[in-house]
Amino acid sequence: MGYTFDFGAVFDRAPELFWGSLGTLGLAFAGMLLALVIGILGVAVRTSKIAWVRAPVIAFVEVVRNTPFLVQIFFIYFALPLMGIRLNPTTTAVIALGINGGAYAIEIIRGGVESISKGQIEAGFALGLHKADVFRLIVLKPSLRAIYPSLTSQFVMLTLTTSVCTSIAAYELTSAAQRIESDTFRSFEVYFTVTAIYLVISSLMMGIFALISRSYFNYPTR
Amino acid sequence: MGPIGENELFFLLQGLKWTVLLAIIGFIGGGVFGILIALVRTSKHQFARLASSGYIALFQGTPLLMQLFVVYYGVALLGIDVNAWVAVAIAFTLHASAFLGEIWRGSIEAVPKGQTEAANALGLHYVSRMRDVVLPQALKISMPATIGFLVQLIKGTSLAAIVGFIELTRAGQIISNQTYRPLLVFGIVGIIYFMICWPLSHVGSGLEKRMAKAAR
Amino acid sequence: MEGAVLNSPNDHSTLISLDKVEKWYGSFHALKNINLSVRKGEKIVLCGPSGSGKSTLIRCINALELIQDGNIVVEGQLLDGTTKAVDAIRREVGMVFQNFNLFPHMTVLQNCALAPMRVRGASRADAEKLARKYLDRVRILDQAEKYPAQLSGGQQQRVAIARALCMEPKAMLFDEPTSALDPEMVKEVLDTMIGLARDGMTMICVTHEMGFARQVADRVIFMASGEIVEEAEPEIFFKNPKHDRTKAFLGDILAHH
Amino acid sequence: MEGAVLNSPNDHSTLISLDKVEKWYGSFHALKNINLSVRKGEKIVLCGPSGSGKSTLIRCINALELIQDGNIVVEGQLLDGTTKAVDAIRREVGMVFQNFNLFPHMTVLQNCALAPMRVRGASRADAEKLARKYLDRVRILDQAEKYPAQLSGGQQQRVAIARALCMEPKAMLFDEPTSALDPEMVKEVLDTMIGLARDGMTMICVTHEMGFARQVADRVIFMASGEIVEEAEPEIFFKNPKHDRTKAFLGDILAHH
Amino acid sequence: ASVEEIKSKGTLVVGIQGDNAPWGFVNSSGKQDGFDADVATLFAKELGVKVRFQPLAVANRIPALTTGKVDILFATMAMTEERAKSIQYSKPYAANTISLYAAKADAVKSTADVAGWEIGVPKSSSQDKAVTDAVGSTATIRRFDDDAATIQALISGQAKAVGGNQFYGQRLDAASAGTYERKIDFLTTYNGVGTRLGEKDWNETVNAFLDKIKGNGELAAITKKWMAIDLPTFPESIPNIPFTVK
Ligand SMILES: Nc1ncnc2c1ncn2[C@@H]1O[C@H](COP(=O)(O)OP(=O)(O)OP(=O)(O)O)[C@@H](O)[C@H]1O
Ligand SMILES: Nc1ncnc2c1ncn2[C@@H]1O[C@H](COP(=O)(O)OP(=O)(O)OP(=O)(O)O)[C@@H](O)[C@H]1O
Ligand SMILES: [Mg+2]
Ligand SMILES: [Mg+2]
Repeated sequence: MGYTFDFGAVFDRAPELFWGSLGTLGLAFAGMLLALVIGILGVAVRTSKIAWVRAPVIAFVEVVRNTPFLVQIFFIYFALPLMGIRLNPTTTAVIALGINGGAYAIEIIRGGVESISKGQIEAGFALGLHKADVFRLIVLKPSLRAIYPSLTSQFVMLTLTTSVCTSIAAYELTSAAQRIESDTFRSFEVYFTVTAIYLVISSLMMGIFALISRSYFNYPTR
Repeated sequence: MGPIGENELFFLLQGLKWTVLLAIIGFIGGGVFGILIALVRTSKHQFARLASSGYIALFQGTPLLMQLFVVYYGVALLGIDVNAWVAVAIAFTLHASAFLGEIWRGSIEAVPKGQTEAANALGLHYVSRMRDVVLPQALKISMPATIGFLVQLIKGTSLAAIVGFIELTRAGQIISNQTYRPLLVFGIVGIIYFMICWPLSHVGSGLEKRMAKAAR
Repeated sequence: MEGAVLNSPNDHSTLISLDKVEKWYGSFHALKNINLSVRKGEKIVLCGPSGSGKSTLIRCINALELIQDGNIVVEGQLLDGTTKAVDAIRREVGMVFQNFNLFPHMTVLQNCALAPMRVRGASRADAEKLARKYLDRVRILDQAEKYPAQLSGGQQQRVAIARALCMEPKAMLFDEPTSALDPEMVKEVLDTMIGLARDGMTMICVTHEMGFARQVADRVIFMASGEIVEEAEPEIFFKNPKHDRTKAFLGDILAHH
Repeated sequence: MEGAVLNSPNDHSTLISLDKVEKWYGSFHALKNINLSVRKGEKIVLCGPSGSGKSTLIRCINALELIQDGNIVVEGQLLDGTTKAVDAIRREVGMVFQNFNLFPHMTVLQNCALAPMRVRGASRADAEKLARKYLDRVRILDQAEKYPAQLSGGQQQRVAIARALCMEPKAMLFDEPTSALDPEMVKEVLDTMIGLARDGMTMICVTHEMGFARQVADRVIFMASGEIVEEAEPEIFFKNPKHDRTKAFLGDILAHH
Repeated sequence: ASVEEIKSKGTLVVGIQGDNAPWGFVNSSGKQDGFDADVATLFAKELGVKVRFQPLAVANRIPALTTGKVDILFATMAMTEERAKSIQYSKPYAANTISLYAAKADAVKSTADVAGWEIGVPKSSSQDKAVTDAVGSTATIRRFDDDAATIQALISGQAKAVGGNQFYGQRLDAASAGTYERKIDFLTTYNGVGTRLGEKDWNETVNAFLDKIKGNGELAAITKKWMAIDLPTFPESIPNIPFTVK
């Protein structure tokens, strides 16, 4: 085929790609943190024995998991202002990413919590620990360990999902790429470059996740 | 500004048809290869483990959109004409198998070692050890994560628009641009997604309950 | 639960009392009309064939299992399922599980220091000092930094005992605390328990170590098929068992040793 | 592994032989220069204090632990870490774990029928028949449809024994097979094992049931701190132990019973 | 193919946009529709032939014409000097005015008044370019995926103004009557029909057709139907963009 690659035009815009990448990293990081908090708190409530305590969390999970992220971010960005809550694109993006990731995290972590043997929880109670302590000190860590790869996969996915935030004009890698593409018409070069950058970012994340797991889950198992 | 009438709804439903078909392709391709990836990733062979973790890093780490783009247009650059269905099947399989592979690897590793040891001591060979002992227990741990991913895959099929499928989201976009009612249109699209994803969550929790019967 | 009015004599020296307790697992009747009252400082040995409900009984006392009928009162607290009652009881009653249930993500020392810190509000230093004291008492202080997965079965069992002792509870429930131990260790653990008994600890102990029963127990209770079949002082229990079921059981024990 | 040439007498009646076996857990030396040879049909009792390496030793024979030096040969097969050697050995050697390791997602019957079906290629009907036979032998056939989580500790242990027997192996490794049992049940299980012994089954059994040792064992092996300290026929072992360590250990046993 | 050949063949293949409402788009019943479609249909009627629409993407409009895949372009082609080198434009038949829209309540006299505002535009559109050129250095430009999202941004208050084209006024009115107005016009571009360079017969036929429908009110009617505006006045000439074959 006659297509000749020319990355020059793309590399000329390296600073934009750099700032875009930082934007993506920032959104991903903040979104992940929020998602983790929502996930852990949510699962604590989700595994309650009392049905009406569980119910709102279940509803939250079902609604968020089963609707597209785009719809959620549109809702927060465009519909909330009609009710008087106006958030800027970056805040919107972080909240949307956190809520979305959090809903998945709740379910993933629940899988881990339910893999903990009843005996562990009973032992905690028998020692006189309160429910919250049993969850925090006894259940949480082994649960997270059991589903760690699923959870980190979800976080990698969340990192890639930041690209959707371009649709509410948040500044991140994909929106930078789209501008460069529309200015240079070098679609292939732009896509390949951006793909490579995403790969670097997510590999970095996976590396960090692996380090965390090595130091946090360093206990042997039988 | 146009109203949203029967025509528009019908158009969305036609998009839904593609969404469902694409999701089925992803489920099957991702499920079959995902199991393989998970098994290779937990095998004893250093090289196989390394290769599969590279595979996971590559296909988890790049956006599905880019994978579709590369498979469809990139390969076309090399002079090979790729049918859109083939492109979608390949890209979704790569993407889904990387994620499901990683999810299932984790749950395989979460099954207590004593279980594998007991299976070993009974002389069970690899296939039986996995199929009869490890995977059923792993599946239980991974159920919520698996269902979560499959639901995301259904929604991820919207990216197939880039190779020309007018699936649900794309159909919604087209209608939104005709009617200038993005909130309403995407609200409807959201509800339709909900209606196809929710049964899946339901099936998931049903399966979980069945497996919980044999709980500890 | 009906019948919240207490029928049992609730005199102030009674620490634990069970009154007409009934427990079902689905359609399986695990405990049948259990009446039992344990005074402060009393040592009770619970024995009986496998599956007779011994574990179930002590799990009920600690509110790990819900009962379907009857009352359980511990230190004047009616176990009525409210969080407060349950918490209060669990703080005062220690338990050693049949299968240990050590926390895999904590070292031996952390396993033992956890409850003193979180329940009694001790400082880390104090909690660890306490933990070391009891780990030493069960001869396992040298393993303090290991994780449970790195211990042999008997070592795990001793950690479980030390962990329960670290709460310094008023009463202890032991579920076969010497099953995984070799005879040397059995002796040491039993000696530890005898020491506790001398210090006035109330104990209910599921065990088939008849030596221990003879030496320490105030009463031996024999269960079969979810019922208390016989209940007597050790002397009487071993020499003159009343029921045939007990006789058969004791026959086995004596034949076998 | 170095030194693949076998030094031990490999006469055809030797079923299991260990030669200069060394095992480390990280920096912890768990097995030290273990030499042991077990003839076909021989019954060996392994005893020793908690943490002395008994479980580790039998886990090595079944290739569940890798050894760092020395050789293990089972039925003429050198355990060299290849899948083939390992599979062949495991098919012929049954094992009962100290902590049972039942499969929680299968009923008792399924637990027992699995290996016959998958390893010996038996039909489901035949496998279940076999399973029922051995479940009956350990007196637990009535629990066949329950899941492990619904069983008491002793019931679980008996299922674990039945499961291993269902493979009809040439040799059995028992890791404290009676620890969770009440005396009645201990007697029944030991009777089962005595029956197996009479049928010519080769056995290595970690146990502190000295009655069993006296009655059944051809040899008693005493371990301490990862070493074989003493090895003798039961008569000699119990009457005239050579080593001080053994004497101390036996002293405890006798004092305690 | 010449005009005569097409007349004898009986079918005119028209290159048109497939997803740019209201100019040219495939409607929800799968049929080609829009302003361009109406004008092209009228043109085919003039020639006495049937019309077949070939929906094209922005980037492949010119290649499709030059390689003969289509006979003529009614494809929302803004007339630029650059493009006039590759294709022959007709006289203009539509205008596209890019303006700033904002709430009536906000006073805007000149571009200086919007300094510091958040201004929405559809990503990579001509509005994007025009607004960025004019106020990109003083205001914050928020780039949305499409017109629908841009308009929603103004309505939701996420943007204080938007860069829009002539349709925006009507749509903003439909959403909230009387709230918004056109503030500043940045520029007007004109669309022409595209034919191959040097094909005099096509150029003359199209120009004659356009003169006719401008004269008899048919173009005005189509403009009213799709844009809800009156027929704009068209320039007689644009520098460096010839309307006729020399
Ligand atoms: N979750 C459950 N569902 C059904 N049956 C159960 C459940 N838990 C226990 N059981 C049954 O209840 C009976 C009593 O069990 P328990 O554990 O109290 O016995 P035990 O006297 O402690 O026996 P062991 O000496 O073997 O430990 C057993 O027959 C057991 O099968
Ligand atoms: N994974 C491990 N890492 C480190 N040390 C270990 C590990 N597994 C076992 N050990 C140590 O090895 C020693 C031998 O353990 P083993 O389980 O063989 O003892 P045992 O003789 O079976 O004792 P018991 O009678 O208590 O079951 C113990 O001191 C134990 O702490
Ligand atoms: Mg029990
Ligand atoms: Mg052991």
